[in-house]
Amino acid sequence: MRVLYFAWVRQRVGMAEEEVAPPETVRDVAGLIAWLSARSPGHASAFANPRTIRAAVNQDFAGPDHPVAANDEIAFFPPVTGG
Amino acid sequence: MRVLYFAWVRQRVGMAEEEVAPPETVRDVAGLIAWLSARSPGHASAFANPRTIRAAVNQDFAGPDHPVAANDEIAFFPPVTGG
Amino acid sequence: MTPRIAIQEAPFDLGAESARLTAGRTDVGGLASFVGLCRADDGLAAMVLEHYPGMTERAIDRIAQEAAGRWPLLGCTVIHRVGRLPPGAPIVLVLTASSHRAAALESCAFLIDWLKTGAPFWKREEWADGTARWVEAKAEDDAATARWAPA
Amino acid sequence: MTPRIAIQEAPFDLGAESARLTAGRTDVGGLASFVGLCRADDGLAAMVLEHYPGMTERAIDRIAQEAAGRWPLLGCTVIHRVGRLPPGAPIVLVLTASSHRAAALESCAFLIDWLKTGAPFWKREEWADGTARWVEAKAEDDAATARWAPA
Repeated sequence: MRVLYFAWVRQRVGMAEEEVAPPETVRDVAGLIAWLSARSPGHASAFANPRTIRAAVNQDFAGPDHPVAANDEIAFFPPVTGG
Repeated sequence: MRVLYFAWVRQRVGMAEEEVAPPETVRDVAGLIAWLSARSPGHASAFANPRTIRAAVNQDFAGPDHPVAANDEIAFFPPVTGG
Repeated sequence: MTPRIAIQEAPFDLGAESARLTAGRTDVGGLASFVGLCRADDGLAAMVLEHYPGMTERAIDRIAQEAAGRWPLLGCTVIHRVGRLPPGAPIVLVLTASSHRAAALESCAFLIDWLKTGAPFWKREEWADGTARWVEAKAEDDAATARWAPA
Repeated sequence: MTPRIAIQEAPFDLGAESARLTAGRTDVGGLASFVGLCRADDGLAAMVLEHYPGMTERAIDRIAQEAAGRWPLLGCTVIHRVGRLPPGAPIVLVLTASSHRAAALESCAFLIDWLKTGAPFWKREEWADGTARWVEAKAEDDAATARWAPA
Protein backbone atom coordinates (compact mmCIF):
# COMPACT_ATOMS: atom_id res chain seq x y z
CA MET A 1 0.00 0.00 0.00
CA ARG A 2 1.42 3.35 -1.09
CA VAL A 3 0.70 6.31 1.17
CA LEU A 4 1.27 9.92 0.05
CA TYR A 5 1.32 13.05 2.17
CA PHE A 6 0.85 16.65 1.05
CA ALA A 7 1.22 20.17 2.46
CA TRP A 8 1.48 20.38 6.25
CA VAL A 9 0.59 16.70 6.62
CA ARG A 10 3.78 15.92 4.66
CA GLN A 11 5.78 18.33 6.78
CA ARG A 12 4.56 16.82 10.06
CA VAL A 13 4.98 13.20 8.97
CA GLY A 14 8.41 14.15 7.68
CA MET A 15 8.18 12.39 4.32
CA ALA A 16 6.26 12.71 1.05
CA GLU A 17 5.40 9.02 0.68
CA GLU A 18 5.97 5.59 2.12
CA GLU A 19 5.11 1.96 1.42
CA VAL A 20 3.23 0.37 4.30
CA ALA A 21 1.74 -3.07 4.99
CA PRO A 22 -0.90 -2.64 7.66
CA PRO A 23 -2.53 -5.74 9.21
CA GLU A 24 -5.76 -7.06 7.73
CA THR A 25 -7.73 -5.42 10.53
CA VAL A 26 -7.07 -2.09 8.79
CA ARG A 27 -9.97 -2.03 6.35
CA ASP A 28 -10.86 1.63 5.77
CA VAL A 29 -9.44 5.15 5.73
CA ALA A 30 -10.26 5.76 9.40
CA GLY A 31 -8.57 2.50 10.38
CA LEU A 32 -5.50 3.38 8.34
CA ILE A 33 -5.27 6.79 10.01
CA ALA A 34 -5.37 5.14 13.45
CA TRP A 35 -2.70 2.62 12.45
CA LEU A 36 -0.43 5.23 10.82
CA SER A 37 -0.73 7.52 13.87
CA ALA A 38 1.15 4.93 15.93
CA ARG A 39 4.15 4.80 13.60
CA SER A 40 5.99 7.91 14.81
CA PRO A 41 5.51 11.14 16.76
CA GLY A 42 5.40 12.90 13.37
CA HIS A 43 2.54 10.70 12.19
CA ALA A 44 0.76 11.21 15.51
CA SER A 45 1.11 14.98 15.17
CA ALA A 46 -0.12 14.98 11.55
CA PHE A 47 -3.23 12.95 12.38
CA ALA A 48 -3.89 14.49 15.83
CA ASN A 49 -7.05 16.21 14.59
CA PRO A 50 -8.68 13.97 11.95
CA ARG A 51 -11.29 16.67 11.20
CA THR A 52 -8.58 18.74 9.49
CA ILE A 53 -7.45 15.83 7.29
CA ARG A 54 -8.78 14.90 3.87
CA ALA A 55 -8.04 11.65 2.07
CA ALA A 56 -8.00 10.26 -1.44
CA VAL A 57 -8.02 6.60 -2.41
CA ASN A 58 -6.61 5.91 -5.86
CA GLN A 59 -6.79 9.63 -6.64
CA ASP A 60 -10.46 10.10 -5.73
CA PHE A 61 -11.56 11.97 -2.60
CA ALA A 62 -12.61 9.40 0.02
CA GLY A 63 -14.37 9.60 3.38
CA PRO A 64 -13.33 7.79 6.60
CA ASP A 65 -15.48 4.75 5.73
CA HIS A 66 -13.91 4.24 2.30
CA PRO A 67 -12.27 0.78 2.08
CA VAL A 68 -8.50 0.47 1.59
CA ALA A 69 -6.68 -2.52 0.11
CA ALA A 70 -3.11 -3.69 -0.40
CA ASN A 71 -2.54 -2.22 -3.86
CA ASP A 72 -4.23 1.11 -3.25
CA GLU A 73 -2.64 4.55 -3.45
CA ILE A 74 -3.84 6.48 -0.41
CA ALA A 75 -3.16 10.20 0.07
CA PHE A 76 -3.64 12.42 3.12
CA PHE A 77 -3.70 16.21 3.01
CA PRO A 78 -5.39 19.33 4.42
CA PRO A 79 -8.51 20.84 2.82
CA VAL A 80 -7.49 22.13 -0.59
CA THR A 81 -6.67 25.80 -1.25
CA GLY A 82 -6.02 26.13 -4.96
CA GLY A 83 -7.41 28.43 -7.58
CA MET B 1 -32.04 71.62 -33.81
CA ARG B 2 -29.71 68.87 -34.99
CA VAL B 3 -31.32 65.52 -35.78
CA LEU B 4 -29.27 62.33 -36.24
CA TYR B 5 -30.40 59.01 -37.70
CA PHE B 6 -28.79 55.60 -37.24
CA ALA B 7 -29.07 52.09 -38.69
CA TRP B 8 -32.25 51.43 -40.70
CA VAL B 9 -33.78 54.73 -39.59
CA ARG B 10 -30.89 56.47 -41.38
CA GLN B 11 -31.35 54.28 -44.44
CA ARG B 12 -35.08 55.01 -44.68
CA VAL B 13 -34.77 58.74 -44.07
CA GLY B 14 -31.96 58.79 -46.63
CA MET B 15 -29.51 60.88 -44.62
CA ALA B 16 -27.39 60.61 -41.48
CA GLU B 17 -28.27 64.01 -40.05
CA GLU B 18 -30.07 67.27 -40.74
CA GLU B 19 -30.64 70.68 -39.21
CA VAL B 20 -34.33 71.39 -38.67
CA ALA B 21 -36.35 74.27 -37.24
CA PRO B 22 -39.74 72.90 -36.20
CA PRO B 23 -42.49 75.30 -35.07
CA GLU B 24 -42.88 76.07 -31.38
CA THR B 25 -45.79 73.67 -31.14
CA VAL B 26 -43.23 70.82 -31.37
CA ARG B 27 -42.32 70.48 -27.71
CA ASP B 28 -41.35 66.83 -27.15
CA VAL B 29 -39.90 63.75 -28.85
CA ALA B 30 -43.33 62.46 -29.92
CA GLY B 31 -44.20 65.84 -31.41
CA LEU B 32 -40.90 65.96 -33.27
CA ILE B 33 -41.51 62.47 -34.72
CA ALA B 34 -44.94 63.56 -35.98
CA TRP B 35 -43.51 66.73 -37.51
CA LEU B 36 -40.51 64.94 -39.11
CA SER B 37 -42.79 62.25 -40.57
CA ALA B 38 -44.40 64.86 -42.82
CA ARG B 39 -41.10 66.01 -44.33
CA SER B 40 -40.68 63.23 -46.95
CA PRO B 41 -41.85 59.72 -47.84
CA GLY B 42 -38.51 58.48 -46.41
CA HIS B 43 -39.18 60.13 -43.07
CA ALA B 44 -42.73 58.78 -43.09
CA SER B 45 -41.42 55.27 -43.76
CA ALA B 46 -38.79 55.51 -41.01
CA PHE B 47 -41.29 56.66 -38.39
CA ALA B 48 -44.25 54.55 -39.59
CA ASN B 49 -44.12 52.34 -36.50
CA PRO B 50 -43.02 54.50 -33.55
CA ARG B 51 -42.84 51.44 -31.29
CA THR B 52 -39.74 50.29 -33.16
CA ILE B 53 -37.99 53.67 -32.75
CA ARG B 54 -35.77 54.76 -29.87
CA ALA B 55 -34.62 58.30 -29.26
CA ALA B 56 -31.85 60.15 -27.47
CA VAL B 57 -31.83 63.82 -26.52
CA ASN B 58 -28.37 65.31 -26.06
CA GLN B 59 -26.91 61.79 -26.02
CA ASP B 60 -29.17 60.37 -23.30
CA PHE B 61 -31.96 57.90 -24.02
CA ALA B 62 -35.28 59.75 -23.99
CA GLY B 63 -38.94 58.70 -24.06
CA PRO B 64 -41.71 60.23 -26.22
CA ASP B 65 -42.56 62.81 -23.54
CA HIS B 66 -39.02 64.14 -23.24
CA PRO B 67 -38.90 67.86 -24.12
CA VAL B 68 -36.93 69.04 -27.15
CA ALA B 69 -35.55 72.57 -27.67
CA ALA B 70 -33.84 74.55 -30.40
CA ASN B 71 -30.24 73.76 -29.50
CA ASP B 72 -30.72 70.08 -28.72
CA GLU B 73 -29.09 67.15 -30.49
CA ILE B 74 -31.83 64.58 -31.09
CA ALA B 75 -31.11 61.08 -32.40
CA PHE B 76 -33.48 58.40 -33.71
CA PHE B 77 -32.54 54.76 -34.10
CA PRO B 78 -33.81 51.17 -33.70
CA PRO B 79 -33.40 49.23 -30.41
CA VAL B 80 -29.67 48.72 -29.91
CA THR B 81 -27.91 45.45 -30.81
CA GLY B 82 -24.30 45.78 -29.70
CA GLY B 83 -22.08 43.58 -27.59
CA MET C 1 -10.77 53.68 -10.95
CA THR C 2 -10.76 55.25 -14.40
CA PRO C 3 -12.23 52.87 -16.95
CA ARG C 4 -10.48 52.46 -20.29
CA ILE C 5 -13.06 52.76 -23.04
CA ALA C 6 -12.33 52.49 -26.74
CA ILE C 7 -14.48 52.33 -29.87
CA GLN C 8 -12.33 51.30 -32.78
CA GLU C 9 -12.16 49.49 -36.11
CA ALA C 10 -8.85 47.83 -35.24
CA PRO C 11 -8.63 44.48 -33.46
CA PHE C 12 -7.82 44.47 -29.76
CA ASP C 13 -5.15 42.44 -27.98
CA LEU C 14 -6.57 40.53 -25.02
CA GLY C 15 -3.12 39.72 -23.60
CA ALA C 16 -1.92 43.32 -23.82
CA GLU C 17 -5.15 44.73 -22.37
CA SER C 18 -5.01 42.25 -19.53
CA ALA C 19 -1.36 43.10 -18.79
CA ARG C 20 -2.25 46.80 -18.79
CA LEU C 21 -4.68 46.27 -15.88
CA THR C 22 -2.21 44.36 -13.73
CA ALA C 23 1.20 45.80 -14.70
CA GLY C 24 3.20 47.04 -11.75
CA ARG C 25 0.54 46.29 -9.16
CA THR C 26 0.10 43.47 -6.69
CA ASP C 27 -3.40 44.12 -5.36
CA VAL C 28 -5.32 42.44 -8.19
CA GLY C 29 -6.48 38.98 -7.19
CA GLY C 30 -8.83 38.29 -10.06
CA LEU C 31 -9.14 39.38 -13.66
CA ALA C 32 -12.26 38.41 -15.59
CA SER C 33 -12.73 38.89 -19.30
CA PHE C 34 -15.35 38.35 -21.92
CA VAL C 35 -14.72 38.47 -25.67
CA GLY C 36 -17.69 38.45 -28.02
CA LEU C 37 -16.99 37.16 -31.53
CA CYS C 38 -18.79 37.22 -34.87
CA ARG C 39 -20.30 33.79 -35.49
CA ALA C 40 -20.65 32.53 -39.07
CA ASP C 41 -24.30 31.54 -38.96
CA ASP C 42 -25.33 29.84 -42.23
CA GLY C 43 -23.78 31.88 -45.00
CA LEU C 44 -23.03 35.10 -43.12
CA ALA C 45 -20.45 37.07 -45.10
CA ALA C 46 -19.81 39.87 -42.60
CA MET C 47 -21.21 41.86 -39.71
CA VAL C 48 -21.23 45.63 -40.07
CA LEU C 49 -21.31 47.60 -36.83
CA GLU C 50 -22.44 51.19 -36.55
CA HIS C 51 -22.55 53.36 -33.42
CA TYR C 52 -23.40 56.84 -32.16
CA PRO C 53 -20.05 58.57 -31.61
CA GLY C 54 -20.04 60.58 -28.43
CA MET C 55 -23.09 58.99 -26.88
CA THR C 56 -21.44 55.56 -26.99
CA GLU C 57 -18.42 56.59 -24.94
CA ARG C 58 -20.61 58.55 -22.48
CA ALA C 59 -22.98 55.64 -21.98
CA ILE C 60 -20.19 53.10 -21.48
CA ASP C 61 -18.36 55.39 -19.07
CA ARG C 62 -21.54 55.82 -17.05
CA ILE C 63 -22.17 52.08 -16.78
CA ALA C 64 -18.52 51.41 -15.92
CA GLN C 65 -18.86 53.93 -13.07
CA GLU C 66 -22.03 52.15 -11.96
CA ALA C 67 -20.16 48.84 -11.96
CA ALA C 68 -17.38 50.46 -9.90
CA GLY C 69 -20.01 51.55 -7.39
CA ARG C 70 -21.47 48.05 -7.11
CA TRP C 71 -18.22 46.07 -7.01
CA PRO C 72 -14.78 47.01 -5.64
CA LEU C 73 -13.08 47.26 -9.02
CA LEU C 74 -9.39 48.00 -9.46
CA GLY C 75 -9.63 48.24 -13.23
CA CYS C 76 -12.12 48.06 -16.08
CA THR C 77 -11.64 48.01 -19.84
CA VAL C 78 -14.34 48.02 -22.52
CA ILE C 79 -13.35 47.92 -26.19
CA HIS C 80 -16.01 47.66 -28.88
CA ARG C 81 -15.15 47.38 -32.54
CA VAL C 82 -17.15 49.01 -35.33
CA GLY C 83 -17.08 48.71 -39.11
CA ARG C 84 -17.10 45.57 -41.24
CA LEU C 85 -16.09 42.41 -39.38
CA PRO C 86 -15.75 38.96 -40.94
CA PRO C 87 -16.99 35.76 -39.28
CA GLY C 88 -14.63 34.72 -36.50
CA ALA C 89 -13.58 38.30 -35.74
CA PRO C 90 -13.63 39.49 -32.13
CA ILE C 91 -16.20 42.28 -31.69
CA VAL C 92 -16.17 43.30 -28.05
CA LEU C 93 -13.91 42.96 -25.02
CA VAL C 94 -14.84 43.49 -21.38
CA LEU C 95 -12.13 43.16 -18.74
CA THR C 96 -12.55 43.71 -15.01
CA ALA C 97 -9.99 43.52 -12.23
CA SER C 98 -10.65 43.25 -8.51
CA SER C 99 -8.95 41.96 -5.40
CA HIS C 100 -11.51 39.14 -5.28
CA ARG C 101 -12.79 36.82 -7.95
CA ALA C 102 -16.54 37.19 -7.43
CA ALA C 103 -16.37 40.97 -7.97
CA ALA C 104 -14.38 40.54 -11.18
CA LEU C 105 -16.64 37.78 -12.56
CA GLU C 106 -19.93 39.45 -11.68
CA SER C 107 -19.00 42.91 -12.92
CA CYS C 108 -17.75 41.44 -16.20
CA ALA C 109 -21.08 39.65 -16.75
CA PHE C 110 -22.99 42.81 -15.74
CA LEU C 111 -21.10 44.95 -18.25
CA ILE C 112 -21.49 42.63 -21.23
CA ASP C 113 -25.20 42.12 -20.47
CA TRP C 114 -25.61 45.88 -20.33
CA LEU C 115 -23.67 46.49 -23.56
CA LYS C 116 -26.22 44.34 -25.39
CA THR C 117 -29.11 46.60 -24.38
CA GLY C 118 -27.78 49.96 -23.23
CA ALA C 119 -25.05 51.06 -25.61
CA PRO C 120 -25.91 52.64 -28.99
CA PHE C 121 -24.50 50.04 -31.37
CA TRP C 122 -26.33 48.47 -34.29
CA LYS C 123 -25.38 45.37 -36.24
CA ARG C 124 -26.15 44.67 -39.88
CA GLU C 125 -25.64 41.18 -41.25
CA GLU C 126 -24.42 40.84 -44.82
CA TRP C 127 -25.06 37.48 -46.44
CA ALA C 128 -23.20 35.52 -49.08
CA ASP C 129 -26.17 35.93 -51.46
CA GLY C 130 -25.81 39.71 -51.38
CA THR C 131 -28.72 40.43 -49.07
CA ALA C 132 -28.37 42.30 -45.80
CA ARG C 133 -30.51 42.75 -42.73
CA TRP C 134 -30.34 44.67 -39.49
CA VAL C 135 -30.10 42.45 -36.43
CA GLU C 136 -33.17 42.77 -34.24
CA ALA C 137 -32.95 43.31 -30.50
CA LYS C 138 -33.61 40.17 -28.48
CA ALA C 139 -36.00 39.89 -25.56
CA GLU C 140 -33.49 37.55 -23.88
CA ASP C 141 -30.93 40.37 -23.84
CA ASP C 142 -33.41 42.65 -22.07
CA ALA C 143 -34.03 39.86 -19.57
CA ALA C 144 -30.29 39.40 -19.00
CA THR C 145 -29.89 43.11 -18.29
CA ALA C 146 -32.99 43.21 -16.08
CA ARG C 147 -31.56 40.64 -13.68
CA TRP C 148 -28.97 43.21 -12.55
CA ALA C 149 -31.62 45.79 -11.62
CA PRO C 150 -31.76 46.65 -7.90
CA ALA C 151 -34.56 44.69 -6.23
CA MET D 1 -14.93 19.00 -26.59
CA THR D 2 -11.55 17.96 -25.21
CA PRO D 3 -10.47 20.28 -22.42
CA ARG D 4 -6.89 21.51 -22.37
CA ILE D 5 -5.50 21.03 -18.86
CA ALA D 6 -2.00 21.97 -17.77
CA ILE D 7 -0.24 22.07 -14.41
CA GLN D 8 3.01 23.95 -14.81
CA GLU D 9 5.59 26.18 -13.17
CA ALA D 10 5.86 28.41 -16.24
CA PRO D 11 3.65 31.45 -16.80
CA PHE D 12 0.76 31.13 -19.23
CA ASP D 13 -0.14 33.43 -22.10
CA LEU D 14 -3.75 34.56 -21.96
CA GLY D 15 -3.72 35.92 -25.51
CA ALA D 16 -2.21 32.75 -26.97
CA GLU D 17 -4.52 30.46 -24.99
CA SER D 18 -7.52 32.49 -26.08
CA ALA D 19 -6.42 32.38 -29.73
CA ARG D 20 -5.98 28.62 -29.47
CA LEU D 21 -9.68 28.18 -28.60
CA THR D 22 -10.93 30.28 -31.51
CA ALA D 23 -8.31 29.79 -34.25
CA GLY D 24 -9.77 28.62 -37.54
CA ARG D 25 -13.33 28.41 -36.28
CA THR D 26 -16.31 30.69 -36.65
CA ASP D 27 -18.82 29.10 -34.29
CA VAL D 28 -17.53 30.67 -31.07
CA GLY D 29 -19.69 33.62 -30.04
CA GLY D 30 -18.33 34.14 -26.54
CA LEU D 31 -15.06 33.52 -24.77
CA ALA D 32 -14.90 34.03 -21.01
CA SER D 33 -11.75 33.97 -18.96
CA PHE D 34 -10.68 34.26 -15.37
CA VAL D 35 -7.10 34.80 -14.22
CA GLY D 36 -6.32 34.48 -10.52
CA LEU D 37 -3.24 36.35 -9.34
CA CYS D 38 -1.08 36.34 -6.24
CA ARG D 39 -1.95 39.41 -4.16
CA ALA D 40 0.78 41.04 -2.02
CA ASP D 41 -1.10 41.16 1.25
CA ASP D 42 0.93 43.02 3.91
CA GLY D 43 4.48 41.75 3.52
CA LEU D 44 3.87 38.57 1.56
CA ALA D 45 7.14 37.51 -0.06
CA ALA D 46 5.85 34.62 -2.15
CA MET D 47 3.16 32.00 -2.53
CA VAL D 48 4.32 28.40 -2.88
CA LEU D 49 1.89 26.04 -4.57
CA GLU D 50 1.97 22.28 -4.21
CA HIS D 51 -0.35 19.74 -5.86
CA TYR D 52 -1.03 16.02 -6.17
CA PRO D 53 0.29 15.05 -9.62
CA GLY D 54 -2.02 12.67 -11.38
CA MET D 55 -5.05 13.30 -9.19
CA THR D 56 -5.00 17.01 -10.09
CA GLU D 57 -5.29 16.42 -13.83
CA ARG D 58 -7.95 13.70 -13.34
CA ALA D 59 -10.03 15.90 -11.06
CA ILE D 60 -9.86 18.90 -13.38
CA ASP D 61 -10.66 16.78 -16.41
CA ARG D 62 -13.70 15.38 -14.63
CA ILE D 63 -15.05 18.80 -13.67
CA ALA D 64 -14.40 20.14 -17.19
CA GLN D 65 -16.47 17.25 -18.53
CA GLU D 66 -19.19 18.09 -16.04
CA ALA D 67 -19.14 21.71 -17.21
CA ALA D 68 -19.41 20.49 -20.82
CA GLY D 69 -22.48 18.50 -19.82
CA ARG D 70 -24.13 21.50 -18.18
CA TRP D 71 -23.27 24.13 -20.81
CA PRO D 72 -22.78 23.80 -24.59
CA LEU D 73 -19.03 24.40 -24.55
CA LEU D 74 -16.91 24.58 -27.68
CA GLY D 75 -13.66 24.80 -25.76
CA CYS D 76 -12.27 24.82 -22.25
CA THR D 77 -8.77 25.49 -20.92
CA VAL D 78 -7.57 25.24 -17.33
CA ILE D 79 -3.95 26.07 -16.49
CA HIS D 80 -2.79 26.08 -12.88
CA ARG D 81 0.71 27.06 -11.89
CA VAL D 82 2.67 25.40 -9.09
CA GLY D 83 5.94 26.22 -7.36
CA ARG D 84 7.12 29.53 -5.93
CA LEU D 85 5.20 32.56 -7.23
CA PRO D 86 5.94 36.20 -6.33
CA PRO D 87 3.23 38.78 -5.58
CA GLY D 88 1.58 39.93 -8.79
CA ALA D 89 2.16 36.62 -10.55
CA PRO D 90 -0.75 34.95 -12.33
CA ILE D 91 -1.62 31.62 -10.67
CA VAL D 92 -4.56 30.14 -12.52
CA LEU D 93 -6.32 30.55 -15.85
CA VAL D 94 -9.80 29.34 -16.78
CA LEU D 95 -11.03 29.90 -20.33
CA THR D 96 -14.35 28.77 -21.76
CA ALA D 97 -15.76 29.14 -25.26
CA SER D 98 -19.34 28.73 -26.36
CA SER D 99 -21.63 29.94 -29.11
CA HIS D 100 -23.47 32.08 -26.53
CA ARG D 101 -22.18 34.39 -23.86
CA ALA D 102 -24.16 33.13 -20.87
CA ALA D 103 -22.77 29.60 -21.28
CA ALA D 104 -19.20 30.89 -21.48
CA LEU D 105 -19.56 33.24 -18.49
CA GLU D 106 -21.37 30.78 -16.24
CA SER D 107 -19.12 27.80 -16.96
CA CYS D 108 -16.03 29.95 -16.34
CA ALA D 109 -17.37 31.01 -12.91
CA PHE D 110 -18.37 27.41 -12.16
CA LEU D 111 -14.88 26.10 -12.93
CA ILE D 112 -12.97 28.67 -10.89
CA ASP D 113 -15.32 28.22 -7.93
CA TRP D 114 -14.78 24.49 -8.15
CA LEU D 115 -10.98 24.77 -8.47
CA LYS D 116 -10.95 26.51 -5.07
CA THR D 117 -12.55 23.55 -3.33
CA GLY D 118 -12.24 20.45 -5.50
CA ALA D 119 -8.74 20.33 -6.96
CA PRO D 120 -5.80 19.07 -4.87
CA PHE D 121 -3.69 22.22 -4.64
CA TRP D 122 -2.26 23.71 -1.47
CA LYS D 123 -0.85 27.18 -0.97
CA ARG D 124 1.84 28.18 1.48
CA GLU D 125 2.49 31.85 2.15
CA GLU D 126 6.05 32.94 2.78
CA TRP D 127 6.44 36.25 4.56
CA ALA D 128 9.11 38.93 4.42
CA ASP D 129 10.02 38.19 8.06
CA GLY D 130 10.96 34.61 7.18
CA THR D 131 7.87 32.93 8.55
CA ALA D 132 5.56 30.75 6.47
CA ARG D 133 2.06 29.43 6.88
CA TRP D 134 -0.27 27.18 4.97
CA VAL D 135 -3.34 28.95 3.66
CA GLU D 136 -6.50 27.65 5.32
CA ALA D 137 -9.55 26.67 3.32
CA LYS D 138 -12.32 29.28 3.39
CA ALA D 139 -15.96 28.62 4.20
CA GLU D 140 -16.89 31.22 1.56
CA ASP D 141 -15.21 29.07 -1.11
CA ASP D 142 -17.30 26.07 -0.07
CA ALA D 143 -20.38 28.29 -0.29
CA ALA D 144 -19.39 29.49 -3.76
CA THR D 145 -19.03 25.90 -4.95
CA ALA D 146 -22.25 24.80 -3.27
CA ARG D 147 -24.33 27.29 -5.26
CA TRP D 148 -23.63 25.23 -8.40
CA ALA D 149 -25.01 22.02 -6.88
CA PRO D 150 -28.13 20.66 -8.59
CA ALA D 151 -31.22 21.69 -6.62
